[in-house]
Amino acid sequence: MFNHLLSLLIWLPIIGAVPVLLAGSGRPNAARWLALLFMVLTFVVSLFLLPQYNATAGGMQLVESHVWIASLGVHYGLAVDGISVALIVLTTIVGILVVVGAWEVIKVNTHQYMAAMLVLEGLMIGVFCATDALLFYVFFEAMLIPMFILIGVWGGPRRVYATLKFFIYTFLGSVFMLIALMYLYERSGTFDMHVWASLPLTMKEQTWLFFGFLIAFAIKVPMVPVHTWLPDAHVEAPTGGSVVLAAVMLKVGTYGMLRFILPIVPDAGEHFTWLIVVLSLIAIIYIGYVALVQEDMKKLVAYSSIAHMGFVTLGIFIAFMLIRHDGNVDAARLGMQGAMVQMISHGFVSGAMFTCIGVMYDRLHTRLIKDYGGLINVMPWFGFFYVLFAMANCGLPGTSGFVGEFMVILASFSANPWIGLFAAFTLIIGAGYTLWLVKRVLWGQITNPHVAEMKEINGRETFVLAAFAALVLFIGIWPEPLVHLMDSSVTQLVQQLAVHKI
Amino acid sequence: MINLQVFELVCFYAFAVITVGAALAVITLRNTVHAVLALVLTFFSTACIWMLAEAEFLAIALIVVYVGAVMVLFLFVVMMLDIDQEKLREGFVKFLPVGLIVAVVMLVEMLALIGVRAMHAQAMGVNPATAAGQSNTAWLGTALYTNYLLPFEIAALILTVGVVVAVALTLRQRHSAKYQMASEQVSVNPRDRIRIVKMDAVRPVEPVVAAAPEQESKP
Amino acid sequence: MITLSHFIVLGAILFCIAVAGLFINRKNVIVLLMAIELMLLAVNINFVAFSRFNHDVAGQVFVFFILTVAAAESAIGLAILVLLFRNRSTVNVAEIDSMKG
Amino acid sequence: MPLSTSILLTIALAPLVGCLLAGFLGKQIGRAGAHCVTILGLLISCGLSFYVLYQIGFAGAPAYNHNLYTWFEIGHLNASVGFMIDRLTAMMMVVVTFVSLLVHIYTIGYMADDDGYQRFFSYISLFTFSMLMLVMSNNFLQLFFGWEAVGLVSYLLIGFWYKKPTAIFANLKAFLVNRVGDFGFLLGIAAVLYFMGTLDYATAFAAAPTLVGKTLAITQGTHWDAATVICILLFIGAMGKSAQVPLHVWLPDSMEGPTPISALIHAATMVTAGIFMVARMSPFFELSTTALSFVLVIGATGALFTGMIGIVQNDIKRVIAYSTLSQLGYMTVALGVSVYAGAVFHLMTHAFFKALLFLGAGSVIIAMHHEQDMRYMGGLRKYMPITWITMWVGSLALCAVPFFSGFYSKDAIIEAVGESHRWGASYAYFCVVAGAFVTALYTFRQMYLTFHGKERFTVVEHHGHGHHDDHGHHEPGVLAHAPKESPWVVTLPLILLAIPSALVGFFTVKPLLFGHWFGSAIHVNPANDILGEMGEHFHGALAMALDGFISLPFGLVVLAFAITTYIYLFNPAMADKVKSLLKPLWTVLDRKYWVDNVYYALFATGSQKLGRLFWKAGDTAVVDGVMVNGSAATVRRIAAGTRRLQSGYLYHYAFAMIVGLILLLGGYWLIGQ
Amino acid sequence: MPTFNDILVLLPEFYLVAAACLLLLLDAFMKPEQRGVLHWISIAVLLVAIYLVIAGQPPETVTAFGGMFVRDRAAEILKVFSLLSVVLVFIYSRPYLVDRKLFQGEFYTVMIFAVIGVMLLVSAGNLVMIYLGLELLTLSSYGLVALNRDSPLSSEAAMKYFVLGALSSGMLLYGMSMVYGAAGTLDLAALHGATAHAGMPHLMLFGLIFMLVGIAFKLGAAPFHMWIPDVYQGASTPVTTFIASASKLAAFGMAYRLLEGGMADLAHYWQPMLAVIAVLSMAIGNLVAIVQTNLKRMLAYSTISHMGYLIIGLVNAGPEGYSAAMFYAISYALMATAAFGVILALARAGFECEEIDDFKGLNQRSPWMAFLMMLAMFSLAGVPPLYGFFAKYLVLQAAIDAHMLWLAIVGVVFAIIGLYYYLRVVKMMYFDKAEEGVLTKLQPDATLRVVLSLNALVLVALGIYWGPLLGWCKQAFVG
Repeated sequence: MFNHLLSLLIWLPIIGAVPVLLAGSGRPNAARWLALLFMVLTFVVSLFLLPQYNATAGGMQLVESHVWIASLGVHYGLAVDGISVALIVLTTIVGILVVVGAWEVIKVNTHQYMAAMLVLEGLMIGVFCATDALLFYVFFEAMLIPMFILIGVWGGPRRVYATLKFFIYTFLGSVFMLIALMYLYERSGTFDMHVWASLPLTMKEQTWLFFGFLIAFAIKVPMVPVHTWLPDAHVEAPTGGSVVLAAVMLKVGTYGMLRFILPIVPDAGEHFTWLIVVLSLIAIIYIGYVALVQEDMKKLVAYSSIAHMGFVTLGIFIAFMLIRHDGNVDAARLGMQGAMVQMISHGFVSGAMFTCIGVMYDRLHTRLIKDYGGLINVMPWFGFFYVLFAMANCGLPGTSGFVGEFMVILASFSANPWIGLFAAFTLIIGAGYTLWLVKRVLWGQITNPHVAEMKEINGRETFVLAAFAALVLFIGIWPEPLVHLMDSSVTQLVQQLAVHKI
Repeated sequence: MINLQVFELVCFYAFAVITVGAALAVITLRNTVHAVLALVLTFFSTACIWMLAEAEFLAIALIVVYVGAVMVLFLFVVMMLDIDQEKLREGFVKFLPVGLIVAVVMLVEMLALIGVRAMHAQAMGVNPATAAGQSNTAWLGTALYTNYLLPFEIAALILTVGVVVAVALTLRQRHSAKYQMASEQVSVNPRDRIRIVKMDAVRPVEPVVAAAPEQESKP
Repeated sequence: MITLSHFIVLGAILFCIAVAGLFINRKNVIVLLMAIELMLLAVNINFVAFSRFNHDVAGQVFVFFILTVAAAESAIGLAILVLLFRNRSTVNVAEIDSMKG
Repeated sequence: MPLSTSILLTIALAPLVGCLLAGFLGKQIGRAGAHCVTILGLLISCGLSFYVLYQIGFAGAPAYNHNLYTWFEIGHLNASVGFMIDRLTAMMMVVVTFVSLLVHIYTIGYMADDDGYQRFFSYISLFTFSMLMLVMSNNFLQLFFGWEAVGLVSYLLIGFWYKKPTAIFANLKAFLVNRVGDFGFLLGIAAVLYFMGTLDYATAFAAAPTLVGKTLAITQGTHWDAATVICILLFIGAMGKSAQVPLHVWLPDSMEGPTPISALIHAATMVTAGIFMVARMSPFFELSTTALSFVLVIGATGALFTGMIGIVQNDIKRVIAYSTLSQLGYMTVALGVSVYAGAVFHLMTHAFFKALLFLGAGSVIIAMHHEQDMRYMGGLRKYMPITWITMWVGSLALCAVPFFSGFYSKDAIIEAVGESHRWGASYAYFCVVAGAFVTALYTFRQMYLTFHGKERFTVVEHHGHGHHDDHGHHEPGVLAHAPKESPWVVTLPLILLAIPSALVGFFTVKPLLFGHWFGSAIHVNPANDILGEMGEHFHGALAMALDGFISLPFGLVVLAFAITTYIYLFNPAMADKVKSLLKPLWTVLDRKYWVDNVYYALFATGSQKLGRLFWKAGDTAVVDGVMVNGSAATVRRIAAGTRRLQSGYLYHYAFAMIVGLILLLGGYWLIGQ
Repeated sequence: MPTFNDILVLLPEFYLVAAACLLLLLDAFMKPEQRGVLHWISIAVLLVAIYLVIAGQPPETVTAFGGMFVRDRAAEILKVFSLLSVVLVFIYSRPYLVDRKLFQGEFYTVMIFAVIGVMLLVSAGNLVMIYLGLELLTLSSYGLVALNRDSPLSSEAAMKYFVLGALSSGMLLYGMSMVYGAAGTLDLAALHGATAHAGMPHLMLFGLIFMLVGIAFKLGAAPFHMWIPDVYQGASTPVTTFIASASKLAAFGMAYRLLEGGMADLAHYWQPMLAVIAVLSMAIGNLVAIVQTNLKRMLAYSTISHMGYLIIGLVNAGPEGYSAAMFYAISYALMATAAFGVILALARAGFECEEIDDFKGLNQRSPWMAFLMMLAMFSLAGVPPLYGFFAKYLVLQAAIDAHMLWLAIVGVVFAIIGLYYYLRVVKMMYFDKAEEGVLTKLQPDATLRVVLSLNALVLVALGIYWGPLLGWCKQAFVG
């Protein structure tokens, strides 16, 4: 089993989608339970990764490699490092929570919803495992299909616009990556990312490849100014879709940066670090301001996601500055590690935030902030979770939201005080938009009579929120296990950054 | 000899002029029947030109196949369809300049690219059939039934398809047409034709009482 | 002396006339069919000329096939024409535009 | 006997356990259960804190500094959670747990009728835990954790009455303003990490001297002194938490919270975290006189000008709040002249008397049925004698009347400032001395308005109207019942606080200020050691108090006493006359120097405007409008245009083919030439 | 002289001719009620033909009839897939034809004639054979398009197809005549090394350009694409399916024979021309498809764009490019049959189900069909892991291989634009509610459903495991 652990992880949910689909629209409960079963199974299998993966040794482990397309030298190559393991476990956890979260909420075509979720989960895990670039690309793109369906079928009123925008936007980016991949294949005769990492490339080539990769991943992350699909997609997506989108799919973008930009085009990466840093800072500050004035809760959280992902990109690229200019390995690792932790943490926090909004939406069928107010009067437990996640969202120490931001700010300051300064603005802006949201939604007198009729969260919702809360607090209070899991991989990445390839 | 060559040349030009003129007539004449006839003339004069090129079989075949069969078919269709002539002239003049320019540009390009001037030096040489000691027909026939047997069979297939398709498209059972079906008439059963119905001698009075008061109540 | 170019030029002219006939034409479809015949004629002239010039029988064989195929083609073309007339009561090219865009 | 980890853990975690029990099982354990578990937790915590203080401060136990667990470890950077217990910490722990314990007890009475009883106990226990984590930390990370955690609890408690629009506005404001401070604080930590490579106190302090001469490149040509940068950044954090000008605006608004937390958080403990932090960071601050001057000026400004606002306030709690601002200014001034011990000393005395004043005010508020406006009070001394007396004790301490604890700490500060030659010291001296006058003015005014003079309220007996209204909706100055003395759970803490307010200074001034009791916990450069100089003239607490009677500040206090006594006891109409006479000044003070208005316009409204501009102009118009939908629309337009080529006409189709052919031919022709 | 061996090489073709003639006779002597048998016989005939093609596959390239006929790996693959697609067309179209009273023997026989044309065309070793194969195919196609005799659209489409087709044949022939004039031979193998006559250096190239027009027309590449939308829309859906599948395979075969077999020496001349045609096709196809409302017409424009991609493969002018292009042609044939198959499965008498709006809410009514259509759409759009993606990937890779990075970039840019209209179909099926009154019921034909499902699922299967197919395609061209 352990020889094919990764394959199992990828295919278990995808194959699981078949019986779920077969359950048909007539037996939604069967579909739910089956979906939950497969999600839990996948989660259990993913837990095996933790003991199987040797975090101290680092490097790519649990390698699987089979020839896929012999005439092109394409392999079905899978392997994980610490970062992948963390992201995979994140994915499987979110998978369960999403299924539970959608239990009674999705009433139409439940089986299709669940099946799409399962397929999506398998594909996302695939992205995090693939060591063959073409395989990576296949998973990367295939993810779009179930998400497209999820948003389009179960989404809000403007779902069509949103989902088309999402799909085409993302596709737009990834095709340029495809060109880059093909070019690298022409150069190297293989799709093995490991070989590419040591492929010498001229600066001109690197520059082109860099932008090819950047546009793909920047859209996925998303970075300013190619971020506008995200608020729309989030607003219109069903709760589960939003959760998966924010919690996992955005990470695929930054994960791609780690896997492609950093090892393959490090010199171009260094050369354009300023660009990424500036864009990240714009994401943090500019998007923060935009988030401040949103009238739709989901849009607000979506914008805050962009800002938080800005920290991830900042952390990744600040490592370039630190290692190449200052030779400050520790700080580079700190920044990179911060980015990684932020990825995981944002997965939980944003997932939880969207779940909260989903809980409210299920009751009142509106996401406009002005329709709420005084929610705490009728839903105190919900209020507790909401405040907790809001605090995590604005990076309160003790919650996971703090850890990554803290590391990245510290590392950025080491690279350049001004970068640290601008990054730290999130402390103010982030708190501003999050707590203002909390103020308008949670606190105050009940003004909308429908709010007064809202029911306290039920056991199912409590379970989901409590699970998120536990994870958020665990990482916040004791991030060392997570950090340790990824540490050797991060160290390797940082070492790779130092290597000139020209 | 010179005279012969000159004569041939004169003949060529004469037929060429007729060909081109007739071809122009085909595409410009108002009357479709006239156009078809102009096409016949084109074919005819082309056949003559082919004679000059000593492709006798093909020249004859052109006249037999085209003038004899295809053009008759055309005429037949034209007559059958009875097309309104005058209405069809509209718009012709408007687009003529553009069309002319394009056609001329194309001609110029073609001629330039073919390299007509270079070809001018290329004499036609001796007739290959004559050189082989055969008539043109025998020469052609030999090739057709040896090396070109497969294409020949395929050509047959194409003709079959032509027939099948033409029939399938145009053959129509007219449901409105009335035929006498003798066999049916003969095998008819008397009971199908006449039915004897038994009826009451007196028709029963229908109850109209219910409707009556309403009518009366009207002023 | 008749040279190759005489034939080729004649062929080219006929070809252009045929082509012009195809798109200048605003009248009925029959003229289009005739223009096509003209075009094939131009091709045939080329083949005959080149056959003679190349001392090769293939050109004339080709013409033979073209004539054969053109006959079948005309039959089908006219059949379609008849069908069209039945369905649309017109063979005016300017009126056959129910599918566009 | 060295301290054991388990004791320290118990101190920190006991309140947390109480918090969790009261918070999550509130319904199950009921009201009594909630206050029992939390008070029990605090009792344990407080008792052990006293034990720790004894061990560390008097029994000679060595300072404790150990990590509990690794928070994360990246390369050489080890971030841990751990405790560092020295005398400074021990003193803070006692102050925190003691005041907190009393506030817990007091709350039983104050919140007796509130729906959120359990929640409140849970919050204040959580606060105690957070504050303990802050003061007990042995590293910057945990310090920041505690720092933010107390901010969170403060946020929750200010907005405790979440239905009150003002409360939820105030808590948001408090959190955001604090975040501005934290912004600097975090950058300060980042700078520490950058220069020191560690987040651990001991290591960082040990390496502090290496900072000398190091600079930070701000721009290409500008290099700032590393120590200055670190200190100013850290101090910005302190400015937020300790409500220093110009980040002071949140503290008066925080009075929207229930009074016990005003006492605990916004007077005694949390707001002094900044002072504690700077004292803790003294090894750094001692490296930069620039930073200290900055601290000095900020503190001095706060000490005087925020106090002045207190004079015109009518809300009993707001007066005390502005007084807190002013006193925090004093402490900061002390820090600015390197008298860290003085600052911490004042911190402690202030904790007692200010908590006392707040709790006393709370007691009054209970009696007045949650009426806080002093204009509708007066003559309360006969209804609530215990409150009256204890409040006077607190007031005299606040006004630094000799022998009261406030005198020792405050007078020492004023004297130290006078001695100092640091840049800005003369300005500070003016401020603190004038501040003494101002303090006395608003304190006596408050006492007179509340407890003396005529009763400015009427009692109308309502029957069958038993509901407890804590939102002040009722008609001002009309009470349902006559005011009466508060129950023992309220008065007991008052008494327990009045004792140290009166006496603690007398007994501790010698060791704390002049006895180097803090030892290595506070580092002062010999060149800056003003306390050392002052210590040479120190001849005991009694002598100091006696000297105090002839000092300038005390003279000003007496003057203020005379003025207020005249106005408020004998000639109440005078108050209005003075007000109209000094109308411009009064307006300036009443509008709090318009700082709030400017901030609101600049940051709240401004941010929204900016955000809307970014959103509408940037995202909606440019990115979405032009780039995304614009390109989609362009494609669509081109498509619609291209579609017309497919005209449906056979001759157009043929024409297109011919044109294609001609172009291919032409292209080849051109290339071929 | 031809020998028995020559006939053996052509066994599948001869067999089909005989079978077609038999069918013709059978049809003529059959009672209308019994015609249903014809359907199954035709399918059986084709399946046997597929078997013959595969079984009789010689180990290496063989020629017959003096080089007239070439039987090589490429031809085999194209034949197999053409025959297969016609089988699919037969299976899919039966209910459609029955519903519309179009179920007649001619449909089957003429289509078999057409596929014979395809087989001859892809095996042609001589310009004459190219011409005759092409004419056999196109003449049959004209007939098939017009076969829906009572439909004005059909006859209009047939007319347009006919005139433009004849024009393109004319051009092709004109080009052939020039090539013949220059090289003095019609044999493709001989043309390969032939040099133009002295003094007429341009003649060969001149002919080439005209022949390119013929190829481009057959493929349906811009600007010779004008017939495609009208014919796709006007023809009955089964015929459209045929034109989109087998006919495209034939067009690729013809292009390959002419370009590689005859004109490989001139590759550097025709490469840029084809590149331009490819770009134009992708642009026009993808752009205009966006604004379509008729699904068949939209798919027609999609064909145009797909042919652009196929041409990118041809532009490479090497084994890699040809194999990519063939891979692409096969993929397109399979995707098109699947997409049109769904249309056929949903159409009923009086309801063509060819407006995109007809697909609204399909997921509610027939989730499985919606799913299959979605697979086809995503595959057409080139989204992994479906077959269509890898086809696109290979042609783009071929462009990069030919140092035409710009062409690959243009290709992906238009792929993005193209994505929109495929997604729109998915959107209609999944996101929209069905309009009142449009009651699409699935055809009850079980064979159709099973085969259609297989057809669509193959797009996934080949997306996941496409190595062997690519291997065959590569073998066909490498050597």
